[in-house]
Amino acid sequence: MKKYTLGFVLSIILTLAAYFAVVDKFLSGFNLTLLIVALALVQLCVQLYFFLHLDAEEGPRWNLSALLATAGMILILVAGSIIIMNNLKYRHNVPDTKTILENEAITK
Amino acid sequence: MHPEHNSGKYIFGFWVYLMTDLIMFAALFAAFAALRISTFGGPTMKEIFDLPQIMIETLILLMSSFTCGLAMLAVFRGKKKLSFLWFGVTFILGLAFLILELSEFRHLINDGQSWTRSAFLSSYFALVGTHGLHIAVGLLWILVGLYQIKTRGLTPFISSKLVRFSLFWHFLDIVWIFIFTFVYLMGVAT
Amino acid sequence: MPGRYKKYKLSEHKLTCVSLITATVALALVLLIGKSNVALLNPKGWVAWQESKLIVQSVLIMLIVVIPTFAAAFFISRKYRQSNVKAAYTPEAVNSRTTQIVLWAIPSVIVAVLIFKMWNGAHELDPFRPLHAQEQPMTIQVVALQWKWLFIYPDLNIATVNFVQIPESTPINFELTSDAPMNSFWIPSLGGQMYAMPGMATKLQLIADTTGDFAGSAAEINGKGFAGMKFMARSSSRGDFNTWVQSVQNSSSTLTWPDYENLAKPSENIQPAAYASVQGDLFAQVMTKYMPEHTHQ
Amino acid sequence: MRELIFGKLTFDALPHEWFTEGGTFFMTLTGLALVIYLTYTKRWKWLWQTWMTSTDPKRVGIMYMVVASAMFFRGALDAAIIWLHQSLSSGSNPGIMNADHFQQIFTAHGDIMVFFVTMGFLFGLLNYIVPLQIGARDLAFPFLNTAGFWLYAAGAMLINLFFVLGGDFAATGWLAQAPLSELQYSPGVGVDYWIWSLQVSGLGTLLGGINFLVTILKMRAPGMTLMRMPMFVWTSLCSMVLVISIFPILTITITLLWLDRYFGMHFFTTGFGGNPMLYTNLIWSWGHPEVYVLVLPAFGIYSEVVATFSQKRLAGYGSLVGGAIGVTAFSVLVWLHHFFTMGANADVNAFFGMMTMIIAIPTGVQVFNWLATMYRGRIRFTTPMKWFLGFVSTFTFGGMAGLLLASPAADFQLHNSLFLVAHFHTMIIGGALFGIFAGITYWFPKVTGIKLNERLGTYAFWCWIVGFFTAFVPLYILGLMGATRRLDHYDTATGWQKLFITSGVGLLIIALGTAIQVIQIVVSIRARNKNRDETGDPWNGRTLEWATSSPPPHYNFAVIPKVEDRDAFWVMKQKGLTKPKRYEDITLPKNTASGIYLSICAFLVGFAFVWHINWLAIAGIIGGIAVVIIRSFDEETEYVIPAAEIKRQEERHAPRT
Repeated sequence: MKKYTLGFVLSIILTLAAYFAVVDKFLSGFNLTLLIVALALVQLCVQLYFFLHLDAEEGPRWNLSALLATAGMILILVAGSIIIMNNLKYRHNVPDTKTILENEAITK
Repeated sequence: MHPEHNSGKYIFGFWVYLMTDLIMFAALFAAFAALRISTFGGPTMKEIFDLPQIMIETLILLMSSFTCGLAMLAVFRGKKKLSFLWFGVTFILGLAFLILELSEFRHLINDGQSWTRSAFLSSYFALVGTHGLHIAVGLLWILVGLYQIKTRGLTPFISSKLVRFSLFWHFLDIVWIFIFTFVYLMGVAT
Repeated sequence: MPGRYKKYKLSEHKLTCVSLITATVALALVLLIGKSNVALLNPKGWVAWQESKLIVQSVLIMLIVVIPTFAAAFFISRKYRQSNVKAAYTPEAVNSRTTQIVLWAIPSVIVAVLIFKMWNGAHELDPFRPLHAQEQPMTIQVVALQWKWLFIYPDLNIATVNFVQIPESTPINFELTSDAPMNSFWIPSLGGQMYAMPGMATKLQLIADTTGDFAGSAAEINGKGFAGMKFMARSSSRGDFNTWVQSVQNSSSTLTWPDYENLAKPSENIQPAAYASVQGDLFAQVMTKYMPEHTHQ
Repeated sequence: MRELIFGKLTFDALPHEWFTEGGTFFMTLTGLALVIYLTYTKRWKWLWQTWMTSTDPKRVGIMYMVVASAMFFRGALDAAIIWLHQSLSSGSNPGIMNADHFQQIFTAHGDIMVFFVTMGFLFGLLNYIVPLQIGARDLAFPFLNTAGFWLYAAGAMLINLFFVLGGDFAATGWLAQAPLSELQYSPGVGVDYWIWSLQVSGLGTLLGGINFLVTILKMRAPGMTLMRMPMFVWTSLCSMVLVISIFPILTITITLLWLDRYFGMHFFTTGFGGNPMLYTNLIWSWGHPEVYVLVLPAFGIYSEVVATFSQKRLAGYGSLVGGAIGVTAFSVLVWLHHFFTMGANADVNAFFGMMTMIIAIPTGVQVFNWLATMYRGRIRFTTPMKWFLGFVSTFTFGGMAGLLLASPAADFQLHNSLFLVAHFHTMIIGGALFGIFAGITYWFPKVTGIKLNERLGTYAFWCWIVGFFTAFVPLYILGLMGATRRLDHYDTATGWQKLFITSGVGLLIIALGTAIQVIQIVVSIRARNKNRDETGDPWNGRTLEWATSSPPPHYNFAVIPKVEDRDAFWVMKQKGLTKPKRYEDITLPKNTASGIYLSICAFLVGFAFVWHINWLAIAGIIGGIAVVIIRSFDEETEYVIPAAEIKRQEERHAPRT
């Protein structure tokens, strides 16, 4: 019982913190996104520990390893897609080759 | 504290299914990340997101996750009526979340910002819509669960299904946290 | 179950006989069609030359491992066949760590060398990277349409369809877009290919070292007339190029936007055509067809 | 009103061209012959009870093999038509069909061969052999197993339905690249058939993946730790981990394309901000790991075959396991080599090129370790061993081409050319298909109790290997000559016709090889009394599946064996096989038809969305959910075989050596 209430209160706090950080423009630009993402990851761990009982698993911990493998897969897929799509969009919408080459520091 | 079904193959099999669902949402997130700025002259994220309502929805979903936890405590202690009550509350909260979300969608569509307007809106409706669809499936599952509790009581067979439902419900809550952060907060922040 | 020793007959080992026969057939085929029109193996432009050099060198490096593997497969199958009872037989051999380290090391070394070559090749032959040459680079804009290629010379304000003429040893900066499903612009004799996609511009740097006619084609399927979407790239001396430009400019036809629109309608196997002048910046107009009207994206 | 009921389905959807009429006629003919045979011999009940509703993985495995071989002949027929057209259609001669038909046929050829033939054979072998090799009686989720198979069969039906209704399939290449597959450029129902046949069968594959992962991890015999599992189980585990990681991406990519076409969304359209490059990125982040899903189990089969026929322990078990895991890990990091030519910058291209080359290391190590296993062994050149040597000669050749295509600078010249076509055919035919043929010949005695005729097997192998080289070496050369793939017409001046004809002759030799394989099976079955396998261990095998009789009893193992070391059966044989003293009751899953009903609903949903019949789609979805809910109420899904019955059955079987 205690575990669930603690988990509930923690996630409420984390969500409200992220919400007010954005609404009141507590930070701005890059470090605001950094804060939000950090809060989201902390809340992920809170939920996994308190609600999904990831710790209470006897024997070889297949649930945990499946989760870590999936997290790796998601990281590769989402980060990979973002890098590739941004790079393609950047290279195809810049007017002339010169600016591309300067940004990519390719000497003639 | 857990019925013998917990560390068996059923729970692990369902957990692996949840992992495939996570990867499905990851693909939707990748599509959203690539298309979030292609608004094609249409409304950008700042203009269409009403953060207070989204905040209420998030709190509702967190509460429903909490009541689902209480319901599972009742199930493990074999208290049929208490678990029935808490699952009912979880159902109502989930329904409230869904109604709020659908009203937000209807509001957008009435303003002419439906999914055919731009790639950004398409990917927004697809991502949040898929989560909404999962919530609807969860609600249907609660109804079946409630009926099973009433007619057959908390037998190991029924309680193992309820354990799997609680995994599903908490997992949906986690996905919503990422949607709330990466879609709404990041949309308004940047 | 020890078998009786049978003297080894080459015919018995049919797999190697067949492999030898097939290898000779393959070689005969290559010689039969003559090295001349194997476009990738006799490049006509610096870019194609670099790329084919990379291909040939990589194959030679890999052969260092592949030929011993084939030989090992042949000799091991021959020596340790069941009927050869004289050969050593260690059914319960536990493999030593050193053999495993060697077996992991061989491919790692070869792959490391290939990665080194690949890394330089990828950076040096990046299609967006301008080529070193004395001549001033010339820009040609290419629009891939439903089953034909439209070439626009922005500086000379002329346009051609399914035919492009370029002066030799002048670096050409092709800017590619398309008004049709995704396509790929490829002249095998001059260099690699590059995608042409609607709503955006990609770039490809090529140079022709000698004069001649080179076949060009579309490499990505974009509908019914895909196979007919071929064009001729002719490289000529600077003088011939100027006379050709003069002859095009003397002809009467001009390429206006309505002309472009009915050219863009799907049609197959188009004969080469030329236009004396082009109205407005057609290339930019084709791209903005896919942009929103008020561009505050 | 008619629109409401029938959506876009009208009378002119019925076949009106020569190849759709031919297809429909052929399919109705075979269907009719089957129905007449079954009613004549009154076997409908037998078919429904012992086969269609069975949850026994051995029966589901055999059903997978039957559907996969039927689809193999359909795909091979497509290949023959492609060859015939390409050999003729040069210069003035337009060939036997127009460009649209040709593009539909090579798209159908690609999809059928990858999704319904290779995946079908693999899941067939996995279903039959993995439970036996890990000493289990069944898979973890029997209901999911039948549902997975029937969804695969529903997908197979949907991909062939365009012959009967609709007349055109996607003319867009096997992965329906956007924006060509968008409504703007492919208005017909062809792409919708592509979408829903792959969506339904992809769901079946995902269910199968989850099922096998849980089975291998949770249901191994006592004492069989991970490092004592047979190699075929290891590679199947890696393949299923990949299936689970990538099929959700396929489901989403196809759903997004469907949302574009059905609801007018703009994910990959050229206008409205859509980004066609995103489709290429997503489909290939599924596409490349998929080809490793196909080839990994074949590597496992090679390990089993080489160890058994060299009569020697597997050399470098650790390296082979490390190699399989290495291939699995890196296969999700390489997908950009499918679109080097899309214009990403040199660093991104070079990174993915490096990752692609690194995959060659674990693959190379596995080939070296098989040769090391043959070293100092007593090699018996049975047909499976010949298929392995066929693999070595072709796969190394294809691997070289792969390493060329991995470097961006070379790929700019070779991308989308016939060189690339020859490369992936070498990898799939040389790697996966030869592995499947080796597996079928190796385990045929276990499945049916009949050893396949060796002489015919050898002839079939020779036809395949000679036919393969004659068919695909010309394609390598054509690629270097600048011939792009998917050409339905080319000029005679290019001099390509000679090579296309040589490649066609190669295909004829392969067709002869397939015919010999069919004859081999028929001859072996007719002469079954001579080459019947009494001992259950025809090849002096090393792994647990040979510990059972062939074909194994319904419950696989009367008593689950205790495993002390790798090559569990070999160790048991050295110690001398002992009769188990006591038998216990065995619980096995009951038959269930809900798998069939679920896939009928899925078929109807797919069909309805292809033809925009909205009410049928909603009814199908509700029906599917209803089947799942009813199934969740069913508590008695297992039955018990009493110990006495098992004792009786074990005595009746001929006592082994």
